[in-house]
Amino acid sequence: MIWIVAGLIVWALGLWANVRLSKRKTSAAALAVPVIFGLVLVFVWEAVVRGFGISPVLLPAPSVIAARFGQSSGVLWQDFVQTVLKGALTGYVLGCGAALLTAIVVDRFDFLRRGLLPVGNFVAALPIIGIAPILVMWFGFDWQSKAAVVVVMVFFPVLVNAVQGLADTSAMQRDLMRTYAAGYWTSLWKLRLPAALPFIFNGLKIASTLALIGAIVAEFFGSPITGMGFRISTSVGLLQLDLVWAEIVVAALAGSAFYGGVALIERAATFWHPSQRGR
Amino acid sequence: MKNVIPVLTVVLAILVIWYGSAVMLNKQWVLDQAARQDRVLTTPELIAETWAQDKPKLPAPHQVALELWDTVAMKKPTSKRSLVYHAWVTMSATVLGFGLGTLLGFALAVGIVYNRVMDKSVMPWVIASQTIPILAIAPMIIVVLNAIGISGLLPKAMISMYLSFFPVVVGMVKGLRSPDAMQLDQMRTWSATRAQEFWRLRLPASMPYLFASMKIAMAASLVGAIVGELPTGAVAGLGARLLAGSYYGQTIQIWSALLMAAALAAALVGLIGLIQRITLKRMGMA
Amino acid sequence: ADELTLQLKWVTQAQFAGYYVAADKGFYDEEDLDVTIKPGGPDIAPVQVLLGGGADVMVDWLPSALAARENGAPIVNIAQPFKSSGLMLTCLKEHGIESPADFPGHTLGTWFFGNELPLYSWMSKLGYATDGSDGGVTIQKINFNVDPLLQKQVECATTMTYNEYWQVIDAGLTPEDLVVFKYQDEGIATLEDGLYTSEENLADPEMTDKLVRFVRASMKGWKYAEENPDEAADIVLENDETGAQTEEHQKRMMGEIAKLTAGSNGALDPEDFTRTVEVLLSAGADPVITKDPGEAAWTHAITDEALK
Amino acid sequence: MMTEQAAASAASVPQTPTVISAQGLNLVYETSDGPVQALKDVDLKIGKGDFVSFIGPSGCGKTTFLRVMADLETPTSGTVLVNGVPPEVARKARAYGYVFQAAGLYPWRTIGGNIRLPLEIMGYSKPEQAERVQRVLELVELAGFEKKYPWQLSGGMQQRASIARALAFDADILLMDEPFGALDEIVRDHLNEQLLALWARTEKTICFVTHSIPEAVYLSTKIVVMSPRPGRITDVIESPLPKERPLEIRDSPEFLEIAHRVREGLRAGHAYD
Amino acid sequence: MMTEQAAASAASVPQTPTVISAQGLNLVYETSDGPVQALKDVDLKIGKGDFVSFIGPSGCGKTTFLRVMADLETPTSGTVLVNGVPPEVARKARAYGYVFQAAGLYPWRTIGGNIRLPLEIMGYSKPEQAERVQRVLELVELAGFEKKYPWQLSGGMQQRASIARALAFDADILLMDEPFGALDEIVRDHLNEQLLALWARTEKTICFVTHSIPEAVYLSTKIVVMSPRPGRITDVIESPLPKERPLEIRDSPEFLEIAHRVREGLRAGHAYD
Ligand SMILES: Nc1ncnc2c1ncn2[C@@H]1O[C@H](COP(=O)(O)OP(=O)(O)OP(=O)(O)O)[C@@H](O)[C@H]1O
Ligand SMILES: Nc1ncnc2c1ncn2[C@@H]1O[C@H](COP(=O)(O)OP(=O)(O)OP(=O)(O)O)[C@@H](O)[C@H]1O
Ligand SMILES: Cc1ncc(C[n+]2csc(CCO)c2C)c(N)n1
Ligand SMILES: [Mg+2]
Ligand SMILES: [Mg+2]
Repeated sequence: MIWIVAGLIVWALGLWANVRLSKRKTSAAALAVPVIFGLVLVFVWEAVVRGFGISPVLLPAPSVIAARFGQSSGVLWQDFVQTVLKGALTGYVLGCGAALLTAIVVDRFDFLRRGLLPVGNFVAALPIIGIAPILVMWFGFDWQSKAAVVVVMVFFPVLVNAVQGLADTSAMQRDLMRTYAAGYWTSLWKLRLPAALPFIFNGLKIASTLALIGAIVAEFFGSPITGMGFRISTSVGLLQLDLVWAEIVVAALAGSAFYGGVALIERAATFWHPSQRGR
Repeated sequence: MKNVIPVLTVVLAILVIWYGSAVMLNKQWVLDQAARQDRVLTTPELIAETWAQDKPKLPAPHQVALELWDTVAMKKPTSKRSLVYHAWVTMSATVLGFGLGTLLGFALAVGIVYNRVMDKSVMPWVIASQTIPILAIAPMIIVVLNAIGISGLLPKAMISMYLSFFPVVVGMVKGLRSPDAMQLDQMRTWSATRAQEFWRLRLPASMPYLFASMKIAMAASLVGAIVGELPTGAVAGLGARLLAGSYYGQTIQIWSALLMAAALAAALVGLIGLIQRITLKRMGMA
Repeated sequence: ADELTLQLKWVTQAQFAGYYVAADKGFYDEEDLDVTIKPGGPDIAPVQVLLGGGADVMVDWLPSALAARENGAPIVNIAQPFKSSGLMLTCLKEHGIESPADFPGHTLGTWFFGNELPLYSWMSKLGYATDGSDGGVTIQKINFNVDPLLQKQVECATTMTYNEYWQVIDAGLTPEDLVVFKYQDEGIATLEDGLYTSEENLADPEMTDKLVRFVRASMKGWKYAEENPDEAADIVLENDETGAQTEEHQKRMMGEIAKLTAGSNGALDPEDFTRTVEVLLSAGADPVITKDPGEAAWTHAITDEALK
Repeated sequence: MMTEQAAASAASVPQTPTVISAQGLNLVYETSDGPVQALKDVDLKIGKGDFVSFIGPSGCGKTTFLRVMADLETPTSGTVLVNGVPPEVARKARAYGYVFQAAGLYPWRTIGGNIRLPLEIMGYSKPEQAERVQRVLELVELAGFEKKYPWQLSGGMQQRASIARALAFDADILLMDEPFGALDEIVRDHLNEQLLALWARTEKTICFVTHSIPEAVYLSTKIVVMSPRPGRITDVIESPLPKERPLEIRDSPEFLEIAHRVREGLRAGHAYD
Repeated sequence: MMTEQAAASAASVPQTPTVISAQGLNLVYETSDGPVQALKDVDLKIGKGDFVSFIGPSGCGKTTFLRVMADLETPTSGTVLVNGVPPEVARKARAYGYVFQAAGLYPWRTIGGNIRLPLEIMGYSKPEQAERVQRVLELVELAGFEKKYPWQLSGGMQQRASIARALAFDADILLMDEPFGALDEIVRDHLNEQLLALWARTEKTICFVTHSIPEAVYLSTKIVVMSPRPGRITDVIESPLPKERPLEIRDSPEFLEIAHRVREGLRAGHAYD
């Protein structure tokens, strides 16, 4: 009971603090707001778990997860290297690269646009759950198959956005290029790619979270006996939910950092777009 | 219509590669089997056998096609052994989840664009939510929802929603912020309310972003529905077929379920594309 | 009728024939029970469902049940229809493995999720390292199918006598191509499919009464299934929602299952329990259970009542 | 000479109630390579029913000043009052009709739809909307183009549509940023006349940015001459011309004299010649 | 009267080699509510080194005509030849410098970067690029704004940047669509002079759309008057003014006479007054 009341109070306090803080425009406030929001969330979680006496095999309390985090940091780091650095990042780079190249090829050759795009959409729509076991079968248990799954997963969002972006130039901007008799590649490089960047980054951001999920989920379908997905899937069977959640926390941190990194690059690269110029 | 020839060309290319890969990947097993039975295979025999295995590493296209024909056309659509039935089960969860996800994503995007507190505090957590491997928490979600008496379509749809709201949030935030300064200034001079600014400027301006996002959301939603089918005991749906296929090493069954899922996704995404074209045309933007 | 929900550990198959038969033959009705059977799957931890309130009783294996207990899940074994273990390690003969002495330098595939524990304790008993170092074996996690064995990604793989083994055979290999090591024979057998419920349920007289009737009817179902394996397999097929199971496979499975349930009247044999705990406690470097759970983990209260 | 005149005209108290007053206005844009002072120490009073033209070299801050009046830009220092209240309040009371320098039509709305937009926002009834759209379309000679989309129109037609949009509703204060820049002389003369007629009829206060000296002189009761970097007001000329102004007035000596004074003021703002 | 004159001037054979010739040109835009005839039976010959102004009411097809010359629009019927070849070939040979009616700067490039764009495309060397950018920036009085982004500039400044962009490289044919619309009289006069000087120096052929009659007369060797719906050429006036044109020439009687003739031609194209 005390815990529930405490949870409610902290909730109200956090909300009030955030409303006040978000009116300020300092960068400290900008950082504090989500942090406070998160802390409140964590506290309320703790309060709910304790207050309602929820079984630790259903949902462990944050304090328990934190303790496990400290205990198993070696395992967590090893899993992080296996899954994020080897699997997700490699796949992300390859997948996004392939998607961008495909977008350009598709954009260049109308024949391929007509042929490849519908088929490409179809292929990319194959659900990972189905693809992962097959790719594991083909590429083996180690990170190569995870990277392959990530490639397949990020391909479609980046392709869709890139193709849409490459078409998103105004008539006048294109006419200008025509009067310069700019060749295809010049106008791609000088006009269409810059104009497509806001869309492409849209895809890259979505892909950054997909990459992580993809790498983890793929490990459910086969992995060496290390990796975040391996740990999550097997620890559930042993009801070590605290370890599962510790891995999830690592995933969330890594994913947010990844996304944030892409967003920072986006800011730098598309500073001119109205959506980035403040509102 | 003019797309037919290019599509056929590409499909043909894929088929050729597919048959080739089937030979490469299945060769080992055929050779092993031959060795166990002390047979010597000629090349044509070898190729023929790689295309006719029971549990191949990669089934040949015609094997999958046959299985599809068998389970789609030859069974009553209501039968448990009909892929149409399973596709229907998955589609209902997909569409429901997509609808819910789009609504949620839309609402969040509006909140983020219009409310400073939300802008600052929600977005990082929305992102974090997407880095949680859904397959890990899907069972927990299902268990919890089951415990409070929600079962059937909705738990699956919730997982679809969880995956599909994200692309919509990201795309819509960008789209709703895409009107240029002058257009926003005009609204200010007319002292338009926020609602008016939203409906008459931000929303129409965000349409291209919305549709691009919805296509991705639909694909994500299908993945969610399939993921959601696994921990519900995998009783019905394409996910259940995939799973069952994988327990028994039925690669042909896996592939036909996979192709069915892709066809479903392609149809749903295509539908959105159609709506997009109609909408943009009516808006004078196409 | 009183409602009761049973959570299975795996998908609908002859492994659970007793319960489906009891339902189909009206044994539950006779006890005035309305039983819902929920199939499981690789992503379902039945313990979670049980404690989450989604089921009243579940089928689980003792190793994972004990692991759950040690992690704070108050679950108790109330009946043990399976007497023997169906787990075994199946190797391809062509890799030159004929006895456990040949393991070093090879890759052994096993299911995890708790199923790896007996294998680890076997290896530690044999004195083999499991990290892939010289003179040791490499342990590889595999999924719940036999593809990795067929495709030579592993040289030995965990199989069940009643299921995966036959999939290997169906794939075109003959028993002569294979070497099998049954856990039962290697002294590392752990108790498999038992019935479990929560301590909370056991404290509730109304619930215990229901459980007694449930166990009684279920055992009746099991004995019927043992005697009529073909009919039992048909009943299972009828209850398979995925439409993926085949008659031949289920009939064969039922035959093998009958061998495992034989010799159990439903009551847990404390000796089997102790043996399982011993195996688990010796499971190498990183055991999931660190202490003997003792008698709190099982009870004869239900079976004593049911089998009267 | 100029400054004396400026001082003199600033001193003469306007007879009509003040609608817009700016005092000690400064506006600095912060850009990545340093601040840009767009307005410096600007003082101005505009009376009710005034027709004020702003003229000055490109980049001198005319648009910026209009934006400040309309509460689209917040001054770095100084005060602006519109109808005695801050611009924000006036804006919320829908006091402004603003014609932007670029047409800025919404590409997803037809010409009719674009003109109807502010009317919808301000809650005019459907029939009233339709009637007003028709009226202003005729005013700017775009009748018949109602159903076309912006990109189907020539540049001048788009500009006229944007004027129509600002005229369609009854704002007390019209802020027009080079509205007739893209129009030919004949249409321009025609619209000048129409605008004067509208102004005479409705007693609106109009702030009008133009680069055409004759246009400024022909239309205005008050001409504000600005100079660039930093943007200052260098001269405010009260026009002695009568309210009734046939086109021929442009050949009168008073007209030419004022035009001359404006030209001199403008020239002084330029570095060369 | 007009038509006779038009016929007369059309008959007079130009002494210089023809650079642009249009014959029986028609262009119809298909829109959702019916076709719009933007150009009808247009015949025109432009000689090398001509400075041709196009003047006509808004929507009469001036922009369309320029677009046809530049191969941005394909005529429905009729032929256009540029330097004796179809516009497409001429475009690929980079014969054109085009100043669009709206500035159309790329938002992701600075002003300097925007001007440098065509130079990069056409493969000028780095130092040459820098030098040319500097030169044209000074020409349009934007020196010092090189590092700013388009949205940080006033409307007139953007327009000037877009002019600079078209002048930065050596196109034989300059197509300018109301380049000076958003500029004040002083800058405009200045740029007029600069443009004339450039033209005299380089022998470029210039097609120039304007709404200012004095500007058209001051600049041109040939003035093309157009009338709307459907867009036709109603008059082609060969200017008798000398190539050397001080600003004072605008008060000469020849000048005023031509201006009068243009104004009459324009007026005839309008329905009212
Ligand atoms: N893309 C288009 N689709 C349909 N109609 C068009 C299109 N572009 C122009 N038009 C129509 O063609 C006619 C001529 O347009 P154009 O742009 O050539 O006029 P203009 O002489 O340049 O006018 P302005 O001086 O206003 O720029 C107009 O009636 C216009 O509505
Ligand atoms: N958003 C901005 N950021 C930075 N500087 C700006 C911005 N807007 C305008 N400026 C600068 O402020 C000055 C005044 O600009 P303003 O648009 O008011 O000029 P103007 O008098 O309207 O010119 P024009 O006649 O060319 O439209 C210019 O030097 C311009 O570069
Ligand atoms: C959650 C969970 N999933 C699978 C198994 C292993 N297992 C038990 S029965 C069975 C089916 C055999 O055909 C399998 C694979 C387990 N122990 N726990
Ligand atoms: Mg301006
Ligand atoms: Mg035009």
